[in-house]
Amino acid sequence: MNIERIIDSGYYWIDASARRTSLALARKLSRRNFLSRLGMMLAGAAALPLLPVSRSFAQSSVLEVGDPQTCEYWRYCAMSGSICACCGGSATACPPGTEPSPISWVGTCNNPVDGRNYLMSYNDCCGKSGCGRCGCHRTEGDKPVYFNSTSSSVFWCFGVENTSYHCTVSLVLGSTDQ
Amino acid sequence: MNIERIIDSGYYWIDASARRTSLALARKLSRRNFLSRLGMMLAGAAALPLLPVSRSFAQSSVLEVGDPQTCEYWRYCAMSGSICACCGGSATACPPGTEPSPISWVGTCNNPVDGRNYLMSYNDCCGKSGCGRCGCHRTEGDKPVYFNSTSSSVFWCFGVENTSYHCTVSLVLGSTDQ
Amino acid sequence: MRFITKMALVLMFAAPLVPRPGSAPALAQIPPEQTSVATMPDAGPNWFVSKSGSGARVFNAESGEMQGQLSLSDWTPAVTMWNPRKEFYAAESYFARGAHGERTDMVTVYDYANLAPIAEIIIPNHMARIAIRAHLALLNNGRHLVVHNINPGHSVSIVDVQDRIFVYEISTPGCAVNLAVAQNDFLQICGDGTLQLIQLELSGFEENRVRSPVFFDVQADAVFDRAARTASGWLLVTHSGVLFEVSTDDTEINISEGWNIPEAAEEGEGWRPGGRSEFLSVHHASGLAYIAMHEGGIDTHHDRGTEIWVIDLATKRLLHRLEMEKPVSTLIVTQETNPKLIVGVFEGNTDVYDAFTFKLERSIEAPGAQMFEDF
Amino acid sequence: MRFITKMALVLMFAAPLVPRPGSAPALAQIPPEQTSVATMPDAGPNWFVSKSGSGARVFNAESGEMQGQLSLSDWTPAVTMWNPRKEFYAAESYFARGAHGERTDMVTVYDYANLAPIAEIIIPNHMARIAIRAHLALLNNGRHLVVHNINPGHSVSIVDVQDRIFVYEISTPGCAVNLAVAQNDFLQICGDGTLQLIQLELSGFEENRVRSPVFFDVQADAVFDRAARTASGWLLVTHSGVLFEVSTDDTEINISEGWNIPEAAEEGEGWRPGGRSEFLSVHHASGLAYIAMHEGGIDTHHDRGTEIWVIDLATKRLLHRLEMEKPVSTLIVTQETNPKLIVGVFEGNTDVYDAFTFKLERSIEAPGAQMFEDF
Repeated sequence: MNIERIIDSGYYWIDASARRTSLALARKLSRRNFLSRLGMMLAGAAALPLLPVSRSFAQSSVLEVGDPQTCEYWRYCAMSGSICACCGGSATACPPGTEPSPISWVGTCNNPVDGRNYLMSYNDCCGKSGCGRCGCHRTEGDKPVYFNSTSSSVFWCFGVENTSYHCTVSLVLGSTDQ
Repeated sequence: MNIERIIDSGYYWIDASARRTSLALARKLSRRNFLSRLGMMLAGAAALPLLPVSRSFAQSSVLEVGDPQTCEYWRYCAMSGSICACCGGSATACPPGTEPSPISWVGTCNNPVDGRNYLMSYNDCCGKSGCGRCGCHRTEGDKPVYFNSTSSSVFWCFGVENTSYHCTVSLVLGSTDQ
Repeated sequence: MRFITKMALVLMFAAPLVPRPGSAPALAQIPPEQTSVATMPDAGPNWFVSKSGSGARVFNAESGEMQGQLSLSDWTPAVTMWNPRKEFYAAESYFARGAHGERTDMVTVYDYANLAPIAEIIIPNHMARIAIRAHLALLNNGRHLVVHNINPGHSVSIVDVQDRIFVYEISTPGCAVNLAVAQNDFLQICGDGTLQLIQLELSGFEENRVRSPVFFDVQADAVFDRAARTASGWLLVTHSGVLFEVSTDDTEINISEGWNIPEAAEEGEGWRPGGRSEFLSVHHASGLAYIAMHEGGIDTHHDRGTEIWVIDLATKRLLHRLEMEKPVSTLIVTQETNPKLIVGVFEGNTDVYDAFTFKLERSIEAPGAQMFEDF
Repeated sequence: MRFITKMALVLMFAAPLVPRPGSAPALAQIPPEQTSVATMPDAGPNWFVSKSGSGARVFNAESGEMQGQLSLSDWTPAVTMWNPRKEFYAAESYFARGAHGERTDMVTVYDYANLAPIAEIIIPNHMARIAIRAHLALLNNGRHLVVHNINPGHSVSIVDVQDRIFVYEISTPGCAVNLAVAQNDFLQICGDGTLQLIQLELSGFEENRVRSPVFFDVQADAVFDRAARTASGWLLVTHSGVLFEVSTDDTEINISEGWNIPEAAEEGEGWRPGGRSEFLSVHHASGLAYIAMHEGGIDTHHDRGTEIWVIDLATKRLLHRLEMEKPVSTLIVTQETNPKLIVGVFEGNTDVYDAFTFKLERSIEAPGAQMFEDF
């Protein structure tokens, strides 16, 4: 993981736009201890409580229907790229040998099963040449590149060993409804 | 030009197959003095008189009809690749910034204007990414790769600074009729 | 010396070339043709560059002929040129092993005669590797090249293409889309609904930074990250089709009143501008804007145009609707007195129209055409 | 430390995420999902590799699912594997700058679990960068990999993939198409109409070289540079459709009598085998050969098949003619008890047939499929 390198380089700016990305930035990628490193960086800054994700849950996962290998799948309302579920991964798992970018763009998708809106994180899986299958480009809530936290046009391979784009997964971060 | 490097490397074998290529190998590429270098190498070997091209001519060029930007053009009967005439060159000229391979495959094409057969040399122009226009694959007299002097499947970028394939020109070496 | 002996032997024993049994081996009568290498002729009217995924082809729109090609990285956002120096500049990004290995970002300088790389200027590996024209801006003095970075914050690398040197990287938080103005300045579009003017000193370092008032709302109706140069500045357009003309006067940013593309926007479904590449272009002298339009509602901003609308910026009138057989991938209008409208057809050829009569003049094979650049 | 301060500030001021006006910002009830990374499961029956221009995708033909991908150079002739070591090997060629800069040829070793490069073995920059399966031959001991060179004479680079070392380069004048036989030997097809057997010692150096008698005439009817492995050796076919089965017995080269593809060859126009990639494959256990066939005359050897003919090598009978909707780009039959016929459709998908019932089972999206490799 090269997040340290990025930060060390002094060229890593958190700005008005990236602010919105902080949520995704801070999401824990357990295998690389991203959160713990970020936590150290943020020590004393009371940042973690700002993560808009409750730590107490009744329901442990989202009920859903549909085929994660098709662009019409509900999670993909702001997807752009090759669907990792068609590339040896799944809706949430990167294919073998690729590395998920800890930083992502986000969208809000409506789940037809429960009718609720969910905050989605779209993480690029990086480090291999493009998968090239199941190309999917949906633009609900998509914004131009200058507003990149919700811009799917950006190659979101940051903070990874190898910045080649392979495919994209979509993660539910939480429900945005009451 | 890297022909010296190829030779110096000790990995350049003239074999039963390449023998037939010697003609093309020896053809003069004036801008790089290929012939003079080859001539020096062959000094005393009485090689030049073996070049099967007469030095006295009545006719100075071939009369021809047709569009050199189409695959049907008579010169392209054993062509394989992008036609250089579609890439900023001509039937005989490489496009700007590319380098013609001094070594080529050959074919024999019939010129509809005079009904004669001509020995053709197909030289790859090298050093840039593929031109990608006017793809043309004709296989008159084409042989498998183990017989590579007449095999169009080979990338004939040898003895050039940069071995990327860009496009192919076709040169009349002489008439094969009496 | 063993090699020479071997080769000489081979040549001595070489049978005359008999590619086909029955054809006589005698070769005579005409001199063997020689290969030559073309060099670029001086550019004529209506030349343009067609950038694809891994190269850029130079075409003459008058004849339809391809003139030559630049090899580019797979990740080049755009290519531009500076005619007085007869050079092309491209931001490139390479991996040592295709899709892995060490990454090297650079600005490559290509000469005109051979369209060949003559210099590499290494830049930080932060380049935004997306084909957006405004990710690359050669400032109007022809000296400073602005390369856009996303890492994932926004910044720009300033390169002095005359001295062939990387100057430095400037943070531009929340702002992207680099639009050259004045001599050594550029505008950016910012996520908070403003424009930002960055003025460089002669050395390329930042001298001044100015922010405009808020003039759009990125959530309600964002300004596209595609823009068109005009005679006096730049033309911007929002997702719903509101046009803004912007320019600068020293440190002042001028933003016109927004006005709707005539006959386009209605509530909900209607005609909207859009596409996934450069979909708008302006002929400076006549003030005509060419915009790819499609029918659709909100969030259809990446739908490819099914028509090209021709709008007179002076009178704000819709002059013509050019219907397309297949969707528009990208377009440009050349700046000649008799301009051509160059249209990249999605999964098709590149079509050349007379930009004033809208007559289709020719169709050019330009595989993978992604973006055009006027000569 | 300024960075941290800045970031903390940003986070403190961060407004809750409101991607769409009106949607409430509260996020609760479920834990945020985590990204994970898959690893390759153990290979099941009827898995295969589909090589394209710049990568190789692993598919399960039973389910149609893609399992993973290897990134390869644009110029990789083929990829192969050695199951006991759970490794893939590919001959690759890279330029430092895409299409220019320093060239580096190598054999890359990929692990099974991640399909990721774990070793590079540099070889001379003489690799024949054409997608011909027989340009790469892993010998049957699983140790020596033969990489074909054309420079422009023929040679092979021998690589010890176990010790990860380039052994040396052997000149093989006039001979190419490397076909593994015995434990550490390979056959080649030669332009003078013979086969050549090259036997290596355990170190990888050449121990013996044997030439067969002339059995075909390259001018009159050349043997294709595409071949199919059989239970006991290799199946060769000429442009006109004469089949030869070849094998070795220590230093002896056995070449069967040639026999015509049944019902195929006539004088002039008739059915002929052919294609521009691997167009023939043999199911070893059943002895069935699958050959792409087209109608055409002399010199149509690169025409793509419009039918696939199924021939019983034991009885020399044509068992079935499988008609194609679109031309065959490449094909392979898997070696399972219930084998699949995998057909790359020209400019289309990859179709999976039951190789015995010829029933089309599924169509898989495998862009640019150029060549298949059985697991």
